[in-house]
Amino acid sequence: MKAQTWAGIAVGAMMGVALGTSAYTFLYARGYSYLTEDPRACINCHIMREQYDSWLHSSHHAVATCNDCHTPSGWVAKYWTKAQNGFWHSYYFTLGTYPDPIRITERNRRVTEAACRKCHADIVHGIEGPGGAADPAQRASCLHCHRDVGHLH
Amino acid sequence: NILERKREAQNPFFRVVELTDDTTDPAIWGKNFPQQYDSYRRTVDQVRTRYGGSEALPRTPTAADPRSVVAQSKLEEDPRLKTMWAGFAFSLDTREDRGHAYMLDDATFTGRQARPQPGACLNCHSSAYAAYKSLGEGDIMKGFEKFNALPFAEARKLVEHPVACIDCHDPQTMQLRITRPAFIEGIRALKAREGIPDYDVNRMATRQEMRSFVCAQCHVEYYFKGDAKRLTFPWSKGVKVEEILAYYDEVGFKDWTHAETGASVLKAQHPEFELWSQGIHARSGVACADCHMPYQRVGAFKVSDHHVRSPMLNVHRACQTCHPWPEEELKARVQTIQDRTHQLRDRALDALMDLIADLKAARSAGHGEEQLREALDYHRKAQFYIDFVEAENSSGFHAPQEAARILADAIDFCRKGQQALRKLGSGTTGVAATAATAAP
Amino acid sequence: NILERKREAQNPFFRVVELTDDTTDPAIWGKNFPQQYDSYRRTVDQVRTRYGGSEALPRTPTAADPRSVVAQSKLEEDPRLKTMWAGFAFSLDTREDRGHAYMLDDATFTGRQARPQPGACLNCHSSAYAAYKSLGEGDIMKGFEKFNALPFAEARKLVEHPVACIDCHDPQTMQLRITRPAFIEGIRALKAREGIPDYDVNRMATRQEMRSFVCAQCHVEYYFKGDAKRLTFPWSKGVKVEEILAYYDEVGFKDWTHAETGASVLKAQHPEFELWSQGIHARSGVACADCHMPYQRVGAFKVSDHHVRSPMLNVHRACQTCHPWPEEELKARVQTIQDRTHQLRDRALDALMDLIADLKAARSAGHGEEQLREALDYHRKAQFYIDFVEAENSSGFHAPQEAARILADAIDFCRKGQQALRKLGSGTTGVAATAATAAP
Ligand code: HEC
Ligand code: HEC
Ligand code: HEC
Ligand code: HEC
Ligand code: HEC
Ligand code: HEC
Ligand code: HEC
Ligand code: HEC
Ligand code: HEC
Ligand code: HEC
Ligand code: HEC
Ligand code: HEC
Ligand code: HEC
Ligand code: HEC
Ligand SMILES: [Ca+2]
Ligand SMILES: [Ca+2]
Repeated sequence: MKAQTWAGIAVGAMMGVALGTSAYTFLYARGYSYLTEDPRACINCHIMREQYDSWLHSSHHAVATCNDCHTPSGWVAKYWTKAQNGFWHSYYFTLGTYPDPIRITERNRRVTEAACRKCHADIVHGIEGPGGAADPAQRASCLHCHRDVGHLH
Repeated sequence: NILERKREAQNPFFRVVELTDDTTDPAIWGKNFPQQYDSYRRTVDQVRTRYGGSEALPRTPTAADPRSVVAQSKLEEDPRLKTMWAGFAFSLDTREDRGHAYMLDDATFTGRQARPQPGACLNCHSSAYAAYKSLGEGDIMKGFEKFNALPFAEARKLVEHPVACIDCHDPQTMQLRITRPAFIEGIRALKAREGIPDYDVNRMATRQEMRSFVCAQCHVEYYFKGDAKRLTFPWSKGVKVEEILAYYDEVGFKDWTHAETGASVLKAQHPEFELWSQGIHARSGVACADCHMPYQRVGAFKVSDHHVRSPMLNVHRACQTCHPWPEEELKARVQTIQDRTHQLRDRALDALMDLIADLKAARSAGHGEEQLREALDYHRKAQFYIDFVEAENSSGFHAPQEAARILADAIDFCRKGQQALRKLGSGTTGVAATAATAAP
Repeated sequence: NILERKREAQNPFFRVVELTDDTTDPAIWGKNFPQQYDSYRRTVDQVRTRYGGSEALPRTPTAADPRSVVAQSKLEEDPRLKTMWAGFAFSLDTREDRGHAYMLDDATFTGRQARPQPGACLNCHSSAYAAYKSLGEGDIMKGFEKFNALPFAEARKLVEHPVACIDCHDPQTMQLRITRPAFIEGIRALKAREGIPDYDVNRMATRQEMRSFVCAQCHVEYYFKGDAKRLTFPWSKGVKVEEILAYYDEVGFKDWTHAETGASVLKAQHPEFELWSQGIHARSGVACADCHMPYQRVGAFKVSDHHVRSPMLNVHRACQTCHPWPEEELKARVQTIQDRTHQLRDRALDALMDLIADLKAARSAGHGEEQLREALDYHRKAQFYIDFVEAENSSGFHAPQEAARILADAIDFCRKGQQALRKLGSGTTGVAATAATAAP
């Protein structure tokens, strides 16, 4: 949410600065490793350490990496999400003003919900309800009951 | 096996039969949804938990009451309840609640039927949807009004099953739906008070809300309004105990006149929805179905466990997805809460017995209605508050602090009632003689 | 910025100065740990929350009391407290608590000093560790005994700072440690009761336990035992209110004789640790420091916020790590709990005022000690229970249902006390005249 609000102001006025700092981050902080599937890419930022550590102990450790849950399927959507997130990640990280504790944003929450369904479509078919996964008011939220499967917070 | 799973997964619902809005028999729905039907039928099980579930007590069937098994009697467990309900049918027979499978028989054969009970009971004790439809010739509301006005025996002939699939589900989409006019009206009044006009529950509720609302059609405090015996939920001022009491005070309602004190008293009944509303789980969006009908894996997919029962018999599914604590720990947490509630309930009932004894003594000392008015009003208040927790079936779990608050208020009402009597001077020494023996 | 982060991550502690077990001045520790020191110094801030924090009230300094700012008076906010504490120093001056920076001055200059207070106060109102060491020539226990026996003014000369780094940390390892003999003894007695003999807290506590125990050295109910004024935590029967009362009953302790009724009464003081112990957070392993000193990201690593204060001033760090709800929602949850507690506390105080009035009336009617004994004992009980919640500083949040339970019990004790007086017959009509006006 916050990111979106910021987007209006920041993207216009601060694009130059932000892009500059982001580019710096990208190279120096090895932001490029962000583009891979390796979870260690995420913990190039120590800020992702907590999630990484508890992901190692999670039920999904052996079956899903960060990007399995945090990027949508499909090449374009995936890299667009990565680009967007990568931008905000670098931006906040470099300026050091990101929210603490970090909370998943609404958009990324939807991405993650979709990821659950991608892998578990079969088993949840029966509980999806008549509107299927289309109408949010009629959708079961996986995270309502399974917040902890990827990692504790 | 794997082959079968894959097939199931592709087509989780085998639409074996066509379901319509007239298909009342759950066995027919069960052909399409065998897993839900199988678990639905298991509500015949009787297992006791520390404060909930139920015990299967064998009895010898009689012509008047053919039941061969009943649940334990609350009156025998605690005779103070008889005094609290003196003069009302509940003092004849009140038992622990048990599974949905028994609802029709328990309402039909309860000892309370010694005093004539209205057909309106069956709104909540049967699959009444078809009856509304036929009585109202398709118009549910009209059918509801006619149904309420019937004597019990008449209404009984119109219903066949305990709550069934059709009462909670749309037969085409299987979506949850509200079929009970009393809830449609009650929730509309409640939402109006919260500033939402013309609330239409079937159109406006979210899916997660519906997972509680379908239960709140029955698990709520109610009364029968007027001579038409219209089943009504007293929610227009809110669902907290003081708001409900204020409603009853305003409309001048009483359930009966207390046989020992002459107070105009009320009976609270199963306010699960109301108490839950005040708790942290409701606030966190946790629905009745999340705990009482948790998902269960059957074969290749998840289904809702239609064996509606105490979550204490199913902790692992009901609680552990959200609370990663061992089962024993979760049970202990519930017990800590329930033990506290139970002890306070005990204390409050003792206080009420004292107030009732004092009122009786004041009456026999010749004090009249006018002089007793204040104390009688405290009796009405105290009793309703105590019953609000006593009749609620989670022993405080649905909202622990609120349950304790209500009992604390009730104890204070007893105190003030006793204090009001003191002004009347001597002769009002009902409990004074026994006070010395009361344990702290 | 990133460069700096990387550097920080490699070497989080710059050891600028050498710290020893004799380094008492926190400013010196602050050279090594500037972040902790900076936040530590911010405990001078005074910000009010709905029920906590504190308000900075300016006052004109006098020679006797040089403070130019104090916290708001509880006695002015609620004069019933004066009646509750009639005859005891607390009825002279009791204020809302404020930050650690003020502890030394507030104990030294409180209006309660009008009656001589013992040096033992300073166990909890100063950095006393060095004083123990020097008085006991290295032996903490011996130093503690000597310290307790001193008059306030004498002990005051031996201490210089409010609670400081050395009171909570080992200067070599920075590990948490317990420096207060009263807690070492108290927790040993408590553990013994739980079946763990010879408990040595500094050796046997886990790190997570220590994150509460360091606070429980002071935020606990206490009394000064015997003539030696040994600071003692009454925990050998447990830390629930009834267990602590049972302890005091057994050792025959009273804090003072109530000026209006003559009852042997007790003052409960800040039982935060005890109430927290009965709550769901303690059960879930959530420590005082988790909420009152949450981690705070400073550059590359996290440091504990040493600005110890109300979590309501820091919700996002204090609560949101565990509860993914918006800040406003979390505040509303706390307020719901606190409002309920506050209303019950009000109700209980009213009940106590009634009992006290009745007792006074019975005394003036000429009833003697023996006849009043039962009612006086209820007065002692009720007052201790009410104070247990009143003096606890979270307004019930640390254990919501337990706080409500305690107040409910207290109301019942008032009721029973009043009832016991009724047996004595006429003349005991203290509140009868006003009862009619009491709001429900
Ligand atoms: C350049 C440093 C950096 C890297 C690399 C990084 N993160 Fe982050 N991440 C951050 C920062 C800073 C935040 C907090 C800012 C915010 O909330 O947008 C954050 C927030 C998040 C959030 C929550 C906020 C949101 O937008 O929903 C998620 C989810 C997340 N990261 C996932 C990942 C994953 C998955 C990877 C690896 C593919 C990763 N991060 C790699 C720095 C990084
Ligand atoms: C199995 C799915 C899954 C995997 C794998 C996973 N996550 Fe997450 N992640 C989630 C969910 C679900 C949430 C939202 C949690 C919530 O709502 O509290 C989340 C939230 C986050 C957040 C935001 C913090 C928060 O609690 O909201 C960050 C940062 C994050 N993940 C990073 C990572 C990183 C880094 C990895 C890999 C080491 C990872 N995640 C792997 C499912 C996953
Ligand atoms: C990349 C595929 C993938 C994604 C994405 C994924 N899962 Fe899973 N999940 C699996 C697999 C495979 C298993 C089986 C693991 C096993 O049997 O040990 C599993 C197991 C589970 C289980 C059972 C084990 C447990 O933790 O209780 C749950 C529940 C679950 N997933 C929920 C989720 C939710 C919720 C999400 C989204 C936040 C999600 N999964 C995302 C592949 C995935
Ligand atoms: C209302 C709570 C709730 C919601 C919402 C929910 N689940 Fe579950 N889920 C459960 C419970 C309870 C179980 C355990 C069932 C069992 O043990 O039989 C479970 C089990 C699972 C399993 C493991 C099944 C197995 O035993 O292998 C998966 C996978 C899963 N859920 C995925 C999801 C996904 C994906 C969603 C969102 C579409 C979702 N869940 C929504 C409560 C929920
Ligand atoms: C967070 C979990 C949770 C939610 C949500 C919840 N309940 Fe309960 N409920 C419980 C527990 C635990 C008990 C106590 C069971 C016992 O004592 O064995 C209980 C008891 C009951 C009982 C008595 C059961 C018995 O065995 O006698 C009924 C009836 C009930 N709840 C109905 C409801 C209704 C209706 C709602 C929604 C308005 C609801 N519950 C919401 C957990 C929950
Ligand atoms: C608004 C819904 C509703 C109405 C109307 C209603 N009941 Fe019930 N009844 C319930 C619920 C829910 C339970 C289970 C919870 C409980 O026992 O507290 C129950 C339980 C019972 C029980 C079993 C427990 C006991 O008390 O022995 C009997 C018998 C019973 N009802 C009889 C009746 C009769 C007779 C009437 C008509 C006067 C009636 N009910 C009206 C909802 C209702
Ligand atoms: C049509 C009315 C009706 C509806 C709808 C209804 N109940 Fe009930 N429920 C009852 C009655 C009546 C009883 C008591 C039956 C008896 O004792 O004979 C009962 C009993 C129970 C019990 C006690 C079981 C036991 O073993 O002690 C639980 C738990 C329960 N209901 C939960 C729910 C939940 C959860 C829902 C919604 C998913 C729900 N009910 C919907 C009327 C209803
Ligand atoms: C007391 C109310 C109630 C009754 C009676 C009832 N159900 Fe349900 N049913 C529910 C609830 C609540 C859900 C969960 C719906 C959701 O999550 O949206 C549900 C879900 C379902 C679903 C969707 C898949 C799943 O398992 O979650 C099916 C299919 C279903 N029920 C079939 C039946 C059948 C068949 C019957 C009769 C034998 C029946 N139901 C009786 C309340 C009820
Ligand atoms: C769908 C999620 C969910 C389910 C299912 C659930 N809870 Fe909770 N529970 C919560 C949330 C959310 C809270 C509030 C605290 C928080 O925000 O973490 C909570 C709080 C509690 C608390 C502390 C509040 C109090 O009243 O003391 C207890 C105890 C508890 N739950 C027990 C249970 C038990 C027992 C069950 C099963 C019968 C259960 N819960 C089922 C989500 C859930
Ligand atoms: C789960 C979080 C949590 C834990 C754990 C916790 N507290 Fe608190 N505490 C609170 C909240 C919330 C308040 C209410 C603050 C307010 O009213 O502004 C509070 C209030 C207080 C206050 C009064 C603060 C003021 O502003 O006046 C003190 C003192 C206190 N707690 C000490 C402790 C001690 C000692 C412990 C451990 C034994 C502890 N707390 C454990 C959350 C917590
Ligand atoms: C066991 C530890 C302990 C002892 C011994 C102790 N205090 Fe305190 N004191 C505290 C704590 C903790 C607070 C903050 C919580 C509160 O005010 O309830 C406090 C608060 C105070 C306050 C500020 C609030 C108020 O009541 O006005 C004063 C003044 C005070 N104490 C004076 C004294 C005096 C005088 C003594 C000696 C008789 C003493 N204290 C003994 C721990 C202690
Ligand atoms: C040496 C004794 C001592 C120790 C150790 C101690 N406190 Fe205190 N605390 C006090 C005293 C005394 C006060 C009241 C000061 C005053 O009002 O002048 C106080 C006040 C507070 C307040 C009230 C602040 C406000 O703004 O109202 C909080 C919160 C608090 N302490 C929490 C803690 C926590 C958490 C710990 C452990 C990390 C702790 N304390 C350790 C003695 C202590
Ligand atoms: C009232 C007790 C108390 C006092 C006084 C105190 N601390 Fe701490 N300190 C703590 C607690 C609790 C922790 C958390 C320890 C843990 O997690 O193991 C901590 C942690 C630390 C740490 C470890 C890193 C971190 O931030 O978690 C350092 C360094 C530290 N304190 C320095 C200081 C300094 C310097 C002072 C004096 C200016 C001081 N402390 C005063 C209680 C205290
Ligand atoms: C370290 C984790 C942690 C922190 C920090 C924390 N909580 Fe909790 N909280 C819990 C757990 C665990 C429960 C118990 C329910 C459960 O098991 O999910 C709980 C329960 C609750 C409940 C429901 C219980 C009740 O008493 O009604 C509330 C409200 C709550 N927390 C509020 C807060 C607030 C406000 C704060 C900050 C001042 C806070 N919590 C800090 C972990 C935490
Ligand atoms: Ca039952
Ligand atoms: Ca304060």
